[in-house]
Amino acid sequence: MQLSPELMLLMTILVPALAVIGILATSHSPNLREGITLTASVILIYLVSSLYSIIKGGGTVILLSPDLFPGSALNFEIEPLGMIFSLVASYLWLVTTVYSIGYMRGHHEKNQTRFYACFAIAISSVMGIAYAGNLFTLFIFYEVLTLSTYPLVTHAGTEKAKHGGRVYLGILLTTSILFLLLAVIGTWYTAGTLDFKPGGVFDKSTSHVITGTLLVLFIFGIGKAAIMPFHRWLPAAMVAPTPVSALLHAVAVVKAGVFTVLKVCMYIFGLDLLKVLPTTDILLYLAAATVIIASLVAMRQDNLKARLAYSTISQLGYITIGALLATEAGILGGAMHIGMHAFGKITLFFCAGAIMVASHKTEISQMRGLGRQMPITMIAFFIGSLSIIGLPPAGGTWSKWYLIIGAVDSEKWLIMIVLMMSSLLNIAYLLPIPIRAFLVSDESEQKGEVTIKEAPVLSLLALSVTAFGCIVLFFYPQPLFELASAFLEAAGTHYGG
Amino acid sequence: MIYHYPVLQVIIPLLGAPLCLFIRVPRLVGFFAVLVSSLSFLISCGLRQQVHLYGTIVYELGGWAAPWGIEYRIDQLNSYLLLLVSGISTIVLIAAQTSIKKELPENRHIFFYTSYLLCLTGLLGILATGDAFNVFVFLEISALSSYTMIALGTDRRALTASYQYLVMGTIGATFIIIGVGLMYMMTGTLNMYDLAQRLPEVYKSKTVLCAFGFFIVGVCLKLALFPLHLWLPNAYAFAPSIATAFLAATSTKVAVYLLIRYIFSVFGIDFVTTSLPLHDIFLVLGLIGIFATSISAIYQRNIKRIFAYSSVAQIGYMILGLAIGTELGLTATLLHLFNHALMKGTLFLAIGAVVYRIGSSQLNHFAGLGKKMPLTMAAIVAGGLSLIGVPLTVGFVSKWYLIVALLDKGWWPVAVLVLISSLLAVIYVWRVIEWIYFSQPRIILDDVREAPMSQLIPIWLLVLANLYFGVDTRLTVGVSKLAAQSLFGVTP
Amino acid sequence: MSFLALTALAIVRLKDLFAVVMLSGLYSLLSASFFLSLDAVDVAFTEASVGAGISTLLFLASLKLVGRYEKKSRYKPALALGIVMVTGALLVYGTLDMPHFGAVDAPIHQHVAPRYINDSMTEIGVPNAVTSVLASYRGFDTLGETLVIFTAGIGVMSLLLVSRQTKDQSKKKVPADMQQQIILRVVAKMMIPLILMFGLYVQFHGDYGPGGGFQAGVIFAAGVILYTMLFGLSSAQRVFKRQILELLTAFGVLLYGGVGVVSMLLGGNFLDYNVLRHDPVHGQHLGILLVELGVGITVASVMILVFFKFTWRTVKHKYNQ
Amino acid sequence: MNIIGLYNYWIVVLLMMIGFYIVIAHENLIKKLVGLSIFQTSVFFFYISMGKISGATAPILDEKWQLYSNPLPHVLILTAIVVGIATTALGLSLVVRIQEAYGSIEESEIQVQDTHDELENHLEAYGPGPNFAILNQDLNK
Repeated sequence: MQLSPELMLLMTILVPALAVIGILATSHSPNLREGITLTASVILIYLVSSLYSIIKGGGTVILLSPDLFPGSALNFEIEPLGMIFSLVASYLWLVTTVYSIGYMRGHHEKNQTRFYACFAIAISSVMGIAYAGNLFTLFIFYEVLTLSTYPLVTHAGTEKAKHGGRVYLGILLTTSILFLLLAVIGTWYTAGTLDFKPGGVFDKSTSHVITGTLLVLFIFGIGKAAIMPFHRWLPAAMVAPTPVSALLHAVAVVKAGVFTVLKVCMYIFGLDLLKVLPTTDILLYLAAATVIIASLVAMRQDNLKARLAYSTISQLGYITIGALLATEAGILGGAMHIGMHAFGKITLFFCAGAIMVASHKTEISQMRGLGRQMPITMIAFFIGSLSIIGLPPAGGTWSKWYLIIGAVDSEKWLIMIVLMMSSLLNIAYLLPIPIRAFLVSDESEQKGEVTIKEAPVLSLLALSVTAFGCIVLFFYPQPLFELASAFLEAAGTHYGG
Repeated sequence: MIYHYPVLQVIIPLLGAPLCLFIRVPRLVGFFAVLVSSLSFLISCGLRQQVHLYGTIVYELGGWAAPWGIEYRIDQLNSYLLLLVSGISTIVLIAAQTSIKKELPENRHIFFYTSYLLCLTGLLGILATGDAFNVFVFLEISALSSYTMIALGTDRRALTASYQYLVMGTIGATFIIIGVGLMYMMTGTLNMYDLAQRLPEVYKSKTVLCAFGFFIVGVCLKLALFPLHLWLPNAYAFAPSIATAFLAATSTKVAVYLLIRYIFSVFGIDFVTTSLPLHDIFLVLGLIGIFATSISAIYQRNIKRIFAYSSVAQIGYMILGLAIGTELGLTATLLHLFNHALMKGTLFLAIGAVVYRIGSSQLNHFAGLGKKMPLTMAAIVAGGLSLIGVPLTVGFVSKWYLIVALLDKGWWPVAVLVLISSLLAVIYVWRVIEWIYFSQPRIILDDVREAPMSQLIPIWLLVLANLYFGVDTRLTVGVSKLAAQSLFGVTP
Repeated sequence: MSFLALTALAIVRLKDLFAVVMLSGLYSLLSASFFLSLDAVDVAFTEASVGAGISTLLFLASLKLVGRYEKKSRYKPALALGIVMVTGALLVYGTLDMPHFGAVDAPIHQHVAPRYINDSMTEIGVPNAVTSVLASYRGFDTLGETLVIFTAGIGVMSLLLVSRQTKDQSKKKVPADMQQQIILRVVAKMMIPLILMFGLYVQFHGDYGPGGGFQAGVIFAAGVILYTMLFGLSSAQRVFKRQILELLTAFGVLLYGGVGVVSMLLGGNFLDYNVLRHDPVHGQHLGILLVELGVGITVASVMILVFFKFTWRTVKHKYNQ
Repeated sequence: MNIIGLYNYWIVVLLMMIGFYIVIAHENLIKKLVGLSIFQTSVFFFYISMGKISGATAPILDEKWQLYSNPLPHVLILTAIVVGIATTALGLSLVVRIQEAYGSIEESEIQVQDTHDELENHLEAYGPGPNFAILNQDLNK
């Protein structure tokens, strides 16, 4: 069966959406329900991969809707950065689904139908974000993503979960309605278009005061990029079940944020404009501060998921820095880091979830000696940590490398120091966990109360796959690199030129 | 027959109402009301088509040419609203069949439907007419019948709410006739079109200014502009759910129409801007109203009251659109007029379905309904999201246009305030959603089931309209633009 | 005029609601005479029958139900006074540019109205210009007005609905305090047919003198109400059944609207009486006659019904106590 | 001349305002309705006054007369009177029902009872909390 590329693009968004109907209809039969989710994710991977081969061959896919909304329409267009994002998200959806089946059943969670349904909507909107052909479309799916993930955060229904959900929604909606919407409308009003254009949409003559303000509005408005002071939602979201934290709050949602930042910087402002705007530097240093502060806060967290959440905030800062450095290498590094960090962080979250299911431990201080009982999990955790820190043999090395080059290119030495410092901090807060798990022995074990076994098989399978992915990406980063360079080219510039 | 469409539009419910008394069988009366209302809806569709093709239609009642007789004058603006009012009315009536059976004792059914049709007649009459005094007569028809409908609510507070509304409404109506009288005094005519021709000669006079002042205050009482909104929350909270759905979706909208009609078609925008700081007043009242009532909405414990306060806040947005005083602003107002009717129709109908099942609209009684009545609750969520202005819903479209209009005028701070205010909507809508989905039931819900089909279908029709017009804005924006253009063009 | 102001002020001060209602009746009577002095005979007629008649009766009927004294209350007159002052000042400001009272050259006498005065005789053939404007030129307003009355009727009916058991509790044929008043009853018995006759006269004579459907309806209703007060509700009800009255309220509106529909079917506009007969003036006559009849029927039946409703309540109350 | 020409209107304004004052300042529901009808009646004066022409007669056409007062305001006011009585009738029936439901027709007493209702709803829903004290205070005032 041969589908036209346009139809395939549409299907990437529709397949998860249709899966929702299937999931709701089969709510009484868990096996069927999860079967549908799995099928949908396999189909999605197939679709995204086929689209990838088209893009790789130099083609483009554009889907234009009639002009429903004056000045804008629901347009979709595949470009390399979106490809990275959608590839990562679709592959990891499959892995996460496998993982969640183990996790949710192992944990006897309630409302599982709602869980899978909202998950599918979230993925659908991620696809929408990835392939959005203009700012308007992107904004719409951005909001849908916020709303569809809210029930996932509040999943447990406890007071704590409700509070977390309130913070989550409060910050994400506040920033997006207050700043982002204003920025979008402001852009439409000043530039007369919301289409993504290589080199930016603004006229040369547009006052820098306006564009500078818009940039600030955008960077703050994209709350999902978790730039301080709008980062609180991410730790708050950690009340969610772990698969949610893993896929959505380490990959989909936050990456949607930084993805939007990159897109806006490249296609709405353009590098040339970014370089001269007075607000760019301010925001750049704000992002740098976010990186350092979040790392410092992470060190003081004893709850594993909270530590990972702050780590995510810090890593997101990297990508924003990459975008705001306004150099080719910076963008390249930022774009690659989307993929690299995704694999690394999802591994870590999978491990955290596995530990929780198997041993009901959530605090790092309780995890001494755990490596003996859960060796596979802990090895995977180690690999994931390496990738986040940026050490070989894990994929994170490459993206961090380009980011530092970017800082050097723009001669912003302070930023370079921040990046180096932060890597050291990463080591300080991530590596002790596996080290402690393997090298320090637990007192209870000596008393002979060993009851802890490895996590459910499905979960183990999933986390092994992603950990393996981290290593593969070190030795074989070409696809990511190619796509990131293609992104630069599509945006009207290229690396090394 | 096409020629008679303008008048048939109003006459069908007008004659339908007394016929209800002859039918005498409550069930049949219900069906009959649906029939009457849908007929009138079909006619309004035809009328809209006519206006689209041939422009303004004038119909002389009694065969006497205006200004001696009364004329119906259907143009872009009111054909659009006629469509809205008769459409919403039909949808609400379909849901009414079961809802009313539960909420009212049987011997009052016929009276309720009769009042409903009378109210519809009144609203359509106000929209269609081109005569200043005729407006007053039909205003009173709609007002008296809404007092009746509200007073039929089961809680005793419905009576006081209705009384309060009666006093406030009558003061408003009296102010309006004072205004009309003063206008008549200076020009000798009651026909709106004729007034617009003759008023410019006497623009300078204090009497016309005074007429304008009284008229505006009277209409603002009717449309519940802050701070003249005090009658509204209780009236909406204690009326039968169907009445609330109908009134919330249409009645204040018609009052807003009246305001627009007089400002633009009768007095003329030039007069309005030069003689009074009306725009500033509207701006300030609109903004304060939005904030004050949104905050009140947050603290309500009855879900009907939450959305009643929110209605007042939404009126604030419409007034804000008027305050901008540009074509874009007016377009935003008209859009929001239409969109808000859809949102509130959805919300109050869905709440009506809940009242039908659990007999209460207390917020805490909604706990746990997410599982018991998933489709109804999904409709409330959809309506709520629309109220916030989330993309893909109609609320987003109106907010978008309002902000564009504000930016166009250069009012950045106001645009920011509007956005902040929609965060208040997030808070009150989210309170509802948390109760619905993430709380333990406070009352026994064992025998609670999904709402009956006859209510679900109309509710979801409105939800789909909410979503459809949130994506495909060609119709709504197109018509609002045309109407706004014609209003700015018509002014002498 | 000064009497009016005095009466109004007295109403503000008085706590006895019975006196207040009586004074407001007086106020209406005074205003009727004021209207008369301003050449508005029809209006005066209506105000007298409505304001001084029906509405006072209704007020009294409801006073019987709610008690007659106003409590001393802690209202805040300052704010109210402020609002009233501002409104009044605005109105007085508005009067400054008005055409003077009685001036012949005021705009309203130059535009629109002259046609009513000059041409209505040839176009409609009815000497009372008020009637021709009311029933023909602005006939649609009057249809609306009839509908308003109907709406109020529906409202009162549904609000004061009495369940079936309590409806026939007025076993006594004649109210106790009325039983002794033989002279009154005899006089009334002679008066009532006269009142009803007069009502009919006003109904059909509206073309020539002051009056018409509305006034006739009110007078007719007043006659029936008088009868009810003297001879008791149940005997009145024997003549005027509730169901029939309800249907009559609707019938009046339908008659009016029906005339409109017929004229539409005959090729004219809605309520265009010209087409009802070959000769337009005859058509107008017929049309006006019919619509006035419609108004009269609705008004009379709504008024009687409303009064009955109030009385039923009273009876029920007594029974409950 | 100016003053005399407008004197009539000023009296009308005074009457209107007396009626208006009764409506907004008084608490007795019946009295409010009386006020409302005075307010409306005074507006009728205003309409009728403007239709008057000095030296003219009632607009019943006859060959004996040349000058007639303007019939249009009369027509309008006829309609308005009807609307007025309709409103009054409905208002009265509401008052009667209120009396039955509350045992009072004084606004302040009714408000107290309403607050009490609120309080009960609130107690049933949330139990005594911080808002309870506030409501209770209102009630005792």
